[in-house]
Amino acid sequence: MDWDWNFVQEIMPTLIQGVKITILATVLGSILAAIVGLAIALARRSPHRLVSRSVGWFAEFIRGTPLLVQLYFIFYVLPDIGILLPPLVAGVIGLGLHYGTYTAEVYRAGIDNVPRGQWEAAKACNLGGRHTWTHIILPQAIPPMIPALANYFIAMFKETPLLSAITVLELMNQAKIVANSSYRYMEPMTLVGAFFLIISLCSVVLLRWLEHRYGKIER
Amino acid sequence: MTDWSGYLNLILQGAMVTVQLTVMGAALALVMAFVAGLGRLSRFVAIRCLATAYIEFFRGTSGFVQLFFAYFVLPLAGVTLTPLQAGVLVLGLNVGAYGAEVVRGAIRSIGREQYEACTALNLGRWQGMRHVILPQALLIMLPTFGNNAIELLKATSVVSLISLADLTFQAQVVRSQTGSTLMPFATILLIYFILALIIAWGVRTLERRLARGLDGVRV
Amino acid sequence: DDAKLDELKAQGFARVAIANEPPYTAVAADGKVSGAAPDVARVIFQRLGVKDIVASISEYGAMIPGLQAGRFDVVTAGLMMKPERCASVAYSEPVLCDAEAFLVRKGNPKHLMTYEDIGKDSSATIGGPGGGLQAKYALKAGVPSDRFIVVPDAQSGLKMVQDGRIDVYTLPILSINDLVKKANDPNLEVVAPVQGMPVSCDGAAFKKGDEALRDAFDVELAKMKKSGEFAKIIEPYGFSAKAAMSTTREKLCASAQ
Amino acid sequence: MQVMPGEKLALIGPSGSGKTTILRILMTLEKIDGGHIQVDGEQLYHMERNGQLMPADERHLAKMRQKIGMVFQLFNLFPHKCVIDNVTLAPMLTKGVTRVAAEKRAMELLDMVGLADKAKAMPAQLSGGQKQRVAIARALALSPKIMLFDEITSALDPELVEEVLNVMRKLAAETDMTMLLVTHEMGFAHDFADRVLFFDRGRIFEEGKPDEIFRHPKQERTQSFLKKIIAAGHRV
Amino acid sequence: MQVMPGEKLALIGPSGSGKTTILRILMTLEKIDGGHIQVDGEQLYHMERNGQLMPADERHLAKMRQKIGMVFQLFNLFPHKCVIDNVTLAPMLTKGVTRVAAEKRAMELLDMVGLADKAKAMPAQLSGGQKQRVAIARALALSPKIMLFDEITSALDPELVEEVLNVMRKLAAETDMTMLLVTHEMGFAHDFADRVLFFDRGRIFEEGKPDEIFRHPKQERTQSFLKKIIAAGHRV
Ligand SMILES: Nc1ncnc2c1ncn2[C@@H]1O[C@H](COP(=O)(O)OP(=O)(O)OP(=O)(O)O)[C@@H](O)[C@H]1O
Ligand SMILES: Nc1ncnc2c1ncn2[C@@H]1O[C@H](COP(=O)(O)OP(=O)(O)OP(=O)(O)O)[C@@H](O)[C@H]1O
Ligand SMILES: [Mg+2]
Ligand SMILES: [Mg+2]
Repeated sequence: MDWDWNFVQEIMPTLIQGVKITILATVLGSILAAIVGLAIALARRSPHRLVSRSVGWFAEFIRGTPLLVQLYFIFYVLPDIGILLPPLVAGVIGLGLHYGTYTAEVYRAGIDNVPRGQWEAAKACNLGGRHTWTHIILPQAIPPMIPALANYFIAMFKETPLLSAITVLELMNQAKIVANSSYRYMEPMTLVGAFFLIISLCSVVLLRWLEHRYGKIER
Repeated sequence: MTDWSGYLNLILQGAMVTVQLTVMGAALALVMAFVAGLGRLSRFVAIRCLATAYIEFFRGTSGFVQLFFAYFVLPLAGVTLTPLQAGVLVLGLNVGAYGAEVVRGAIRSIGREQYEACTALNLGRWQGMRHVILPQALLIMLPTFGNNAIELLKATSVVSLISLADLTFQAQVVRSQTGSTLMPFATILLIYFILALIIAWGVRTLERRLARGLDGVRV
Repeated sequence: DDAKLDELKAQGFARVAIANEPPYTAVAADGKVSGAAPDVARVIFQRLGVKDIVASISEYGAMIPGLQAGRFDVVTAGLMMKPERCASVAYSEPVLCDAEAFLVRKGNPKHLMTYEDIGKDSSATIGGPGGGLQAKYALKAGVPSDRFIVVPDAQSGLKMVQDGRIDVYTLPILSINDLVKKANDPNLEVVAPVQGMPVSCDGAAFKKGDEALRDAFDVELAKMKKSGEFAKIIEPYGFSAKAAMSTTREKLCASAQ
Repeated sequence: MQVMPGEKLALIGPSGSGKTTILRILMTLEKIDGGHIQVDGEQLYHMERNGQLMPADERHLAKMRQKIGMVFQLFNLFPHKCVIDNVTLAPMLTKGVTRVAAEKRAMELLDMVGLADKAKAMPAQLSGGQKQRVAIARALALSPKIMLFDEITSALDPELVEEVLNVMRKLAAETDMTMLLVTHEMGFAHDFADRVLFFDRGRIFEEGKPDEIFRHPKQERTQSFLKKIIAAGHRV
Repeated sequence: MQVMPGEKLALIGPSGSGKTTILRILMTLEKIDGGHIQVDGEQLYHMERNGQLMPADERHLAKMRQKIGMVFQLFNLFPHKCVIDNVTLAPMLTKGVTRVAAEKRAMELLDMVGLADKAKAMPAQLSGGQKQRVAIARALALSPKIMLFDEITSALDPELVEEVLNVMRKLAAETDMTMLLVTHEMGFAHDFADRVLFFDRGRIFEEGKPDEIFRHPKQERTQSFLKKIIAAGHRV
C-alpha cells in the first residue's frame, strides 16, 4: 500500500480537530493532577494515621493498575452509582487521578527538601498551620519541582490516546475513525505518530528551559 | 444465571497472557536497556547517536501509537507480527528506552576511583565494566527497574486494543457475555494490583539479597 | 491449484476475525467460539480439508485493515456487504441476513424511529460500530459526525444507552435482541426494523487475491444451502435461511450504488 | 529556675549540655516529657480547665507563642521573600496588622539593625551578619515579651560577629524585654548578662552574676570549661 | 630523573606540588602533554613503529601496565567483592591464571599482610588499616616490577597507621621491587627510602639520601617545609 499525499491532505483537518482535544485533555488533566497530587501529599502527612494510611494505599492502588482499566471503570461503572460523566470529563478525571499519584511523590520530595529550619522559623513567627503551608513551605517547595512535574505532564500527553477507548474524540480516535471508514491505516497512524513525536520533542526543549529557570532556589 | 466460575477462568487465562507479556516484555526491555544504555556511553560517535535516536524515539512517542503502528502499518511494509509479538516488541522497546537512561545514570554514578582501580589492575575496558562497574551499578538500577516493570505491567492492558486476549481484553469479553460491567473490571483491577505488589516485593527481595555485604558502603 | 487453501490445509486451521456480538459471533465462558457465522465457516472449512478455525476478536473498523494486513484469513463476523466493502474484499455468497434496529430507552422519549428523525433532532445522538453501514446511513440522513458516536463494542453501546450518554444504539435486529435479552432491563425498548433501511446480508470476507479460496468456499456453501444443513445451523440463532438464499452477492454489492 | 521580667540571661556550657534544647522547649519546638513551665504567669504546655491542668491545645500554644520570639543560629530567613517581607509577614498574618502599618514598623526595625537600605534585597544577596540582623528584626516585629537567641554569631565569619553583637547591645540598652542568650562569646556574655547560667549534662550546674561565674567560678567543672574556652582563643 | 631497578624512592613535598600527579602519570591514569617516559627499557606513552615514535595504543598501554601496580590513598577496593575476590580478580582476568592458582597466591599475600583470616570478609566489614593492607595485596597479586604508593596512610586513624607501615617494611625487606612512595610520614620515609625527592611547584626541587635531605637540607624551601611538618607533630 502506497503513501497517498492527497489522502493526507483530506484527513488533516480531522486530525487537527483531534490534536486540539488531545491538548485540551492534557492541559486539564495536568491541572487536575497538580491539585490531586498536592492533596494526596498533604493527606499522607496527616497526623491521623487512618487518613494517611488509607490515602497511601489508595494512591498505591491507583499507581499499580492500568490507566486504561481505570478509564473503563470511570466511564462505564460509575454511572451505576449515579455518576454520569461526559467522555472528556471522565478522561480528564482518569488522567488527573492517575498522574496525581505520581505528582504526589514529587510534592512529597519537594516538601521534604524544605529545610527543617523553615518550619521552625514559621513557628517562631507564630504562623498557624495554614499560613505556614501557603506562605512558607509551598512557595519554597514548588518551584524546584516544576521540572519533575513537567516530566509527568509530557508522559500524560503520551497516554491521551487511551481516551479513545472511552469515545473521546482525541487525535487517536479521529485517526481510528478515519481508518475505519477508509480502510487505510498507514497515513492516519503515521501522522499520529509524527504529531506525538513533534510535540514531545518540543516539550523537551520547554523542559530544559524550566529546569534552567526553576531548577534550584537560592538561599 | 451467570456461570461465574467459567468467566473467572477466562479472566485467569487473560492473567496468564498478561504475565507472559510482562515477563517477555521485561526480558526484551532489560536487554535493550543495557544495549542502549551502554551504547550511549560508547567511545564511538555512531553508536552513541544510534542509541540516542532509539531512546528519544521511543520515549518521545506514545506507546499506544507505536502499538497500532506495529500492528496495522508494519504489515503493509511486509512485516507481519502476531499480536503477541507486536505487543512484546513494542512494550519491550518502549520500556527498554526508559531503562537505558537508568542504566546510563547508574553507571555514571559509580565513582571515578573504581575506574582508576580497574586501570591500575590492568583490567580492560570491558572487563572492568563487566566485573567491577556493572555489579555495583546494578544495585542502583534495581529499584527503578522495579518501577519500570510495574509500568510495563500496566502498559500491557493496551494490547487488548489489538485484540490480544490479555486480562483487560478478557474482562471486555466477560462483560459482553454477562452484561455486568462492575464485576469484570473490579476483578481485573484487583489482579493487576496484586501483580504489581508481587513485582515490588520481588524487586525488594532481590535488592536486599544483592546489597548483602555492602552495608555501610552505600546507603 | 489453490495455493492459499493448500497453505491452510498444511497449517491445519484458518484464522477468522469475529466481533463477539451474539448471535452473529460469540465466545462462550469456556473460550469456545460459536455464533452463526463462525459455525457455518467451521463446517465449510472442514469440508475443504481445513480442520478447525481459530478466532480472534476484533473491532469492526479493524477487520478489513486486518484482513489486508494478513492478520486473518477470513472475516466471519456479520460484516454486512456494501459496495465499498465489496471493492476492498472478496465476499462469499450471502450467509446471514438481517435488518437494522434501534435500541432506545423505554417509551422512546425522543421518538426516534428513523435516521431522518435523528438528523432533525439536534439533541439526539446515535451510537454504532465504527466504519459500518450505520455511520454512512446516518451521515446521509443528515446526522453530523459529532452526533454519531463510535462505540467499540455492543456491551458498551447498551451501557451508554442505559446511562443516557446516547439516545440510540444501532445494530442488526438479532444482535440488539440478544443484547436486550441478556441485559434484562425493563427500561429499554427496541425499534425494529428501522424504516427505510434495506435488509442487508453478510458473507465471509476474504482478502482480494484469495478469490480461488472464496470460490471453493462458495461451492461448499451452495451445497449446504441446498441440503438444508445451512438452515439447521443458522435458524436456531434466529436467522432466516430463506432470506439469505433469496439474494446474491451480485445484487447486494450492486444494490446501493 | 526563674527568670524576672526584663532580665538578661546568658546560657553557657559545653556542647550537648542542653542549652539549645531549653530554648527550643520555650519556643515549643520540642516536646517535654514532664514538668511545668510558666511564662508570664501562664502555663506554657498546659492549660487550666475546670480547675484541672490539661495538655495545651494548638490555640493555647499559639497564644503563648505570641509572647516569645526566637533567633536561630542559621538565621532561617524565608529565602523566597525579600527582607521587608520577611519582617512584615508574621505581623500581617497573625496580628491582622495592615500592610502599611507593618511596613512602617518594619522600616523602623530595619533602621535599628542598620539595614534600612536593604529592605528590597533578597536574603541570598546578604552576608551572614546582615542575614542575622534581619532575623533579629523579624523576631522583634511581633513585639514579644521574651526573646531567645541561640548562638546567633557562631555561624558567622569572625569579621561579621561584631556587627551583630552591636545590634544586641543596642537592643539590651533600649528595651526592657526579657532575653535568653546562648553563646560561646564569653566576653559579650559578661557585659550583656544580668545573670549567667552554666549548663552541663542537661542541668544548670552553676549560676550567678557574670563576675562571679567568669572570675571566681565555684565549681571545678565550670573552671575547666572556661579554661578550655580561653585556650581556644575566645576572650573573656 | 631516573630510578634504578629495586630502588626505594620517597616523594615528599607540600600539597599541590605534583607528587600524586607523577604517580598517576606512571599508572597512565593521567595524560601527559609532552616529554617521554621509559619504563623497564620501553617507552610508556609511545611505541616504536617503523623506527618512529607514535602515541601508544591501548594494547601497548595494557602491556606496560603489567609492570606497574598502584595503591591508593582511599584504598579503592571493590565493595561488592569479598577480600579474596578483590585479590584474585585481576590475575584471573588479565593473566588467565586459574582460580585455584590465583587463590593459592592470594592466600600467601593475605598471609603476608596478616589478613589470611579475613579472606571471605566484605570490604565494608574491615577497618581502614585492614582495607589498605588488602589493597596492597591486591596490587602485589599482579607481580608488578614497580609499585606506586600514594599517601597510603593519610586516610587512616592514627592508631591504624602502624599496621600498614609494618607491612611496607616487610615488603621493602623481602622483595626487590622498585617502589615509589608518596608520604607525609617523614620518619618512615627516612627509614624506608634509598633516595628522597623533594617536590615543589610541579618539579623536583631537591633530592638526595634520606640523611642528607632530612638532616641537612641544602635548599631553604626544603628546610621550611620540614620545619612545618615537625611543628604539625610528625616525627622525623
Ligand atoms: N535536660 C535534657 N533532657 C533531655 N535531653 C537533653 C537535655 N539536655 C540535652 N539533651 C539532649 O542532648 C542533645 C544535645 O543538646 P543541645 O543541642 O541542647 O546541646 P547544646 O548545649 O545546644 O550544645 P551545642 O553547644 O553543641 O549547641 C539533644 O539531643 C538533647 O535532646
Ligand atoms: N608538573 C606538573 N604539571 C602539570 N600540572 C601539575 C604538575 N604538578 C602539579 N600539577 C597540578 O597541581 C595539582 C595538584 O597536584 P597533586 O595532586 O599531584 O599534588 P600533591 O603533591 O599530591 O598534593 P597533596 O599532598 O595535597 O596530595 C594537580 O591538579 C595537577 O594537575
Ligand atoms: Mg546548641
Ligand atoms: Mg596527593
